[in-house]
Amino acid sequence: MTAGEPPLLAIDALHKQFAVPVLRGIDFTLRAGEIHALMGSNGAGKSTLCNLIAGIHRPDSGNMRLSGQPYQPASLHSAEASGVRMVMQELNLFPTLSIAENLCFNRLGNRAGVINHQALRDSARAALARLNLDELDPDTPVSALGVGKQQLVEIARVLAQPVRLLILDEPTAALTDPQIDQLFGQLDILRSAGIGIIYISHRMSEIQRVADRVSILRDGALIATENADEMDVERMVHLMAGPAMARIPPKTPTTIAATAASNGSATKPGHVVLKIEQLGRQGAFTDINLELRAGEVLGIGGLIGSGRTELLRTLFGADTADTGGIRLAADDFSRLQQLRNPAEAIAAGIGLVVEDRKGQGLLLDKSIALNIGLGQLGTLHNRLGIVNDKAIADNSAEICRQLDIKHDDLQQPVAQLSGGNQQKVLIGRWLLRDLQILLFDEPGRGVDARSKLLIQELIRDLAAQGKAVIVVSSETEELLALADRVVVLSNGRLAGEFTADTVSEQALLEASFRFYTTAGQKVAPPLEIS
Amino acid sequence: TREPTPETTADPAPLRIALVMKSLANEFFINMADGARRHQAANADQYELVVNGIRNESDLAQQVALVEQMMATGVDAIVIAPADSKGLLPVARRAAAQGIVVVNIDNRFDREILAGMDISIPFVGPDNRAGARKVGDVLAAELKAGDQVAIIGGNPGAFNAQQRQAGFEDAMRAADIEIVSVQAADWEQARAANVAAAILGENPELKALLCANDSMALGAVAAVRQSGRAGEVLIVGFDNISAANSLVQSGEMLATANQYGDQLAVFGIEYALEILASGQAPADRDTPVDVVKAGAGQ
Amino acid sequence: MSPSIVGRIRLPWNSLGLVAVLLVLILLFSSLSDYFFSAVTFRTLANQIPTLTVVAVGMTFVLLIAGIDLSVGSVMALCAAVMGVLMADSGWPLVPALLASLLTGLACGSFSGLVSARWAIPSFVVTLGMLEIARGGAYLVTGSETKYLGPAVGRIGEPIAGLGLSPALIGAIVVVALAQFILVKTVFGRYMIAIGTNEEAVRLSGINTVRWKVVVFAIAGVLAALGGVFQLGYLQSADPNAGIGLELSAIAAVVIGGTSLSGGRGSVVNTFLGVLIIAVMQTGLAQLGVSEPGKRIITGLVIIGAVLFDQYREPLGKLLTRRYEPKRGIS
Amino acid sequence: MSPSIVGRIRLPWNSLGLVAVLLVLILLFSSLSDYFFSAVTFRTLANQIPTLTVVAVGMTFVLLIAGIDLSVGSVMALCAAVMGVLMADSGWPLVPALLASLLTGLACGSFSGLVSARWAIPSFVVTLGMLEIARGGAYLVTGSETKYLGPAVGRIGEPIAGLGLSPALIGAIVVVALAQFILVKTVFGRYMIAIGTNEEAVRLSGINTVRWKVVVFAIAGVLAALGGVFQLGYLQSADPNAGIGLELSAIAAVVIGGTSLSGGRGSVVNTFLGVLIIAVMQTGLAQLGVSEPGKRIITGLVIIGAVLFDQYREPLGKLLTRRYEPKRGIS
Ligand SMILES: Nc1ncnc2c1ncn2[C@@H]1O[C@H](COP(=O)(O)OP(=O)(O)OP(=O)(O)O)[C@@H](O)[C@H]1O
Ligand SMILES: Nc1ncnc2c1ncn2[C@@H]1O[C@H](COP(=O)(O)OP(=O)(O)OP(=O)(O)O)[C@@H](O)[C@H]1O
Ligand SMILES: [Mg+2]
Ligand SMILES: [Mg+2]
Repeated sequence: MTAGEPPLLAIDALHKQFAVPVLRGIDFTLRAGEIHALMGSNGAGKSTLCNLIAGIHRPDSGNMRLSGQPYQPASLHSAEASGVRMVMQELNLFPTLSIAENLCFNRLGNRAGVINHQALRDSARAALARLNLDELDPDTPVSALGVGKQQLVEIARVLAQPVRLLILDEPTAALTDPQIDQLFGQLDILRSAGIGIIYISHRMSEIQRVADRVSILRDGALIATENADEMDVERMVHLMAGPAMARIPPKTPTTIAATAASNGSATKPGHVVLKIEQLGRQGAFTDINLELRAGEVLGIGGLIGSGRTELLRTLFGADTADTGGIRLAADDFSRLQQLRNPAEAIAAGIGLVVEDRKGQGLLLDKSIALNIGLGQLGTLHNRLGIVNDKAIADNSAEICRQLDIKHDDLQQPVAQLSGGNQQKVLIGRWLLRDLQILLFDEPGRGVDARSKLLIQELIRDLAAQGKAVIVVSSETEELLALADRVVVLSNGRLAGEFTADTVSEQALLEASFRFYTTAGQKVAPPLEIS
Repeated sequence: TREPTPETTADPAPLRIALVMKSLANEFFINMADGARRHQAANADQYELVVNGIRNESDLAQQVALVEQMMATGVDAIVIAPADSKGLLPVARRAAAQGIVVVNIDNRFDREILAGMDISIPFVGPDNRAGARKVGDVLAAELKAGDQVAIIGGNPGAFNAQQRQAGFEDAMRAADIEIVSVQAADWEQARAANVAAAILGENPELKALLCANDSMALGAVAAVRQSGRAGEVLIVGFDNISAANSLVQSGEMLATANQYGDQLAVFGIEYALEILASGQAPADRDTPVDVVKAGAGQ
Repeated sequence: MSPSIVGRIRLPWNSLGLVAVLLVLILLFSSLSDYFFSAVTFRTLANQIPTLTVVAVGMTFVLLIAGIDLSVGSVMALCAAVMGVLMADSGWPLVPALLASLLTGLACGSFSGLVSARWAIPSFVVTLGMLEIARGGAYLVTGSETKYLGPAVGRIGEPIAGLGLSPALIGAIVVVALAQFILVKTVFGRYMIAIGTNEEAVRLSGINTVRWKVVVFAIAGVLAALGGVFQLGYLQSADPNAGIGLELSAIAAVVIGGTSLSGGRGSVVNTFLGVLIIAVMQTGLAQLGVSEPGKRIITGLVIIGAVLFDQYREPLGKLLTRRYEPKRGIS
Repeated sequence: MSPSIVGRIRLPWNSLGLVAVLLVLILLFSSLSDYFFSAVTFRTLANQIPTLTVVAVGMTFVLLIAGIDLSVGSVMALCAAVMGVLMADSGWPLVPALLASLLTGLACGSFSGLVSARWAIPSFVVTLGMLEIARGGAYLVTGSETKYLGPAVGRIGEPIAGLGLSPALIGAIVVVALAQFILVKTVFGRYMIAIGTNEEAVRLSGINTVRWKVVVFAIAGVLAALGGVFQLGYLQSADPNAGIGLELSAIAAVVIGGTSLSGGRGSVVNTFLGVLIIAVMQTGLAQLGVSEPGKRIITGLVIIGAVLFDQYREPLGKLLTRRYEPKRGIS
């Protein structure tokens, strides 16, 4: 180490094996007061490494030192006791408990074990305020929040307590820019307070914004640690992908036009396939009017909780609309209807890739094959109803190849896959079905840069084949890269539509805030995005 | 509405009598209830009748609750077939203390405890033990000393189960016939069939099965038939439900006991009316228990 | 149904549906029977509910942590039997016998809890085993016959002069109040809910879930014992066959009260309302002298109807549950 | 547990523990009783298991989708009663009466399934209601009398000459084989497993979960009816009080067979092994003439022991469960 005093965290020769080796001889140091980005493709071992540091798993060999002292956390709890805290990749809140109770879960009551709800509420408000979430009522049960807000609560929970070493595992996966800025604001404060931060993200732009140093993991090996400013996107992608070069050259398209061109599908607006009229749902969105055309990708932007997920769910018949409805090309738009359930939606040629993969998408303890084949079972069987396992296995294998899903065996439970690979499994399920209209809710969630490009390409291809696609994304980059047309939801209402020439991050952002008026919901003006 | 009967000029309303039974879910008690209803219909001018039973013959608490509910509805008399000879006494006493006439039918309140209380509750009903003894004797007549038999009992702890078992044992002992096994089958047909089958398997020499009620006897019949020992192994039951009766007639069962359930409640009600009229508690009365054999009366 | 059941704020609102059902039943029976709506009837009810109430409270806690306890009926019988035998045969005085009985309940509950929590065996199985074991125990200690105790224990069940309420009833109400307080106001209560929704997360945050689960089953055991004591006072005798099927009535009461069988959502107060609904229904049907088949069918319909009604009183609630709690343990 | 349930590969391995338990019991009883290990005993068993087997198979399906059916006992009684009354009183011939009985079961099951699936009411509650309703129905149709049918139905239960097996037993075995086939090989089987694992995810992939859930309960109803028919053949009479507590024996068998109460994991073959374990134990204890308390206690211990043993035969399995199913429906 350069300085005399030891680094905050020093790891050497760390090994971890599950079914297969996952971490091979990791050497890693984290300095006090630095933000150290951890990058790597899906399944590289980032979460596992952090789980070891945070005491969730125990390493097979190798050792860790925390500011010089030997450090072998026996459990998450004991890690927290020594000031090491982590925001996990997956949500870990208690849905039926209130926000306040979740925030203060491990310091709920006094010595007698009695809870002072008022005190609880106050400290909760304080914690929420740091992330500018004042509009959240601490008494709301967490289950009433959208995924994004739950993610923020999760972060607030960790930030609310004293910490020396903070680990954030893809904290921004479900966040939109304003919250991200807010978060980074907090991180800066912590950094200057001498806290060491390990930051996992697949978003290059963020890395360049916040990270002091970057470490790259590939297949469980730490292959490089460099200063962030010495490392540009191409290099990062290259290092992550490794010698076995990415099938598609790494690229970060920045404008709709660029994508359209790069995918050869010059956006020729096809015929209208779906008309949304005055669609509204209590407490989520109101008076949505849209037309969707074959061969186009319609992006939906907006802040967390702006109603995007609910809009998609309603289109898909998963939730019921209170007003308005949709018209389909099938009956020449003659009938204004509301789909009553997903089965109807699929019959009408509409599919939805859900946002909450863990809760509403995957069968976690079931095989990859079953998860990918689930939607197809209805068709892949003989007259006796006997499943054609061969076909299902083949399809799954093909999907795993297309989306390069890192796995050992198709019979492996999906729960054993890394977060990003789980997301790909979910997407794969829908690629197998030939539906005219596909709705994606945060498709790139937790997916690494290269896979993200893969997915974006796949979506473009779908459009090119004449399908109509709607993509909800909190990642402006992704919207710009994917969409022919972007609409923005603000507080549940349409707040503008943009096309190639009118769109800009700034414009999208302004639109996102349009219908938030009350002081509580107004978010501080965003910083410039490098 | 009805003309008040002279002895109740005090209150103009007609007499109300509650019949509280162990169960309304099996034939024996259904007959009892029907008998009572017929009697009431015939004497509609004298009294009104409320019939209740509990869902599960062994649920004392619920029967106590029933009695209290009847007290709540201000009945003049309660005719009760207690699910337990002890557990129902306290509430019966409370009822009596309230001036409600209580008559005990079917299975007898525990004598000592009753004696210890400051009340008298007349009993009308069969002596289960004596009845079982009679059935046992009929069986014994078909067997010779030293033969092996087994007893299939009701719910352990249920009073009449114990009484009937005791009666069977008396009879067998008297004829020094060996009881090789005593097992409970909770009054249930299927369970009795399984237990009987096992006993048969274990005792190739078995000559007879004594069952504490007819449902279990039916089960035993099935088990014996399945074991291919029909005829070799005699079966007796208790209660004379119609299904058992037909088996007795067809010879698949040797005998069962008829307690004249349909009369039982009626006797009780008549007792109650009598007491209401005279204020005198008549002496206890054992109702007949007759053995039903092939050819013999239903 | 909606998650908010846990926050005390909306409790009253959540109870509304049940109160409505209860009132409807009362009005119905009052109109059908001249005797139903009377002080006597309600005293009768007051005598009946204590046992079911305390047992159902214990069951509420168990269901909250996504467990189940099928053994309450047998455990109740065993504990009453122990107390009965100690007083009748061994001549112990009331209080020590009572304590011994509660300890028996504690032992049974702790055993079930320990086996199921420590070795991750579904509590359904463990308590099913305990159901048999405790029943056998009850037969053993009583020698399979009812123990008569007489007035010695009578005062537990008899109304206190002046107050008009029996110690049993007072005890039951205290238990309800206390349990609701624990559930809403204490850390233990929040832990139960957390364990019921995401046990793993609780474990990760350094809380000894095994211990808390054992505690919950232990409480259920003690409350079953208490129920036995109350029934002992009521019957003045201990019946080894008591409490057969009690587990179903208790669960029915809890579920009618809107507690989720998959854990994490519930309210003791609503459980109490569930108990009242069941008791009122039974009393009413008995007073009308409805035939046995009639009783069964009506009971069944009311159970389903009550829950259905409660569910749809607040359709939004349903959507919430639909949307955010897809995986119901027992759906 | 592991994906293995989906792929049939590991099934035999999964059954090993149960086979072991079964053998131990058989050896034990054989050593304790000279008569246990005999043709007679096994004929006895062969007569007893058909009913429990088919009912338990239905229960397996219901538990697989994370539901529960408490009404099987009453439904069985009702269906047997219907058949009995039609034959004894209305003089119907066997086959039509049998069909009528199966239809009754179908109706009961479909009703439970529809109410619980369509209105998202816990099946525990709905079937608890059905338990009461069907029992009431059984009393109604029989007038609470045991209907004696005699040889008319006998052949259902009597061994076919030469074959030595009764139609009932053959029927039961066919049901087991068929059900296992459906579970492992067919789309319906996959849907059950998927629904039991994460119903919302299945719904959101466009599968009509309501329909499939209704089908499952309907099947359980029909199988309960079939169980009633078998029992009718065995006892040659229809008892309206039959099948009380059958739901617990059935669930015990299923759970001993390793099916998860929180859905998504299970095997029909193992359920059958569970049935055998229970039947052997009951017969053995009865043959030894063990006292009632003894029977209860031993039964309880065996239930717990069997599951405990099965759990730890494969500790890895457990770790996986621990790790990936922190949220057990009923833990
Ligand atoms: N419990 C487990 N059992 C078996 N394999 C596991 C387990 N947990 C993780 N793995 C494997 O370890 C590898 C690394 O997983 P990890 O979650 O650390 O990846 P990651 O870098 O976080 O990826 P992502 O960016 O998608 O989150 C993956 O191949 C995954 O399949
Ligand atoms: N079932 C529900 N009950 C109450 N509020 C809800 C419900 N579902 C969503 N909301 C709220 O409605 C708004 C829309 O939620 P939704 O999840 O659709 O927003 P979003 O734009 O998709 O953002 P994200 O999904 O990233 O949280 C949010 O404020 C969310 O908290
Ligand atoms: Mg990860
Ligand atoms: Mg969303």
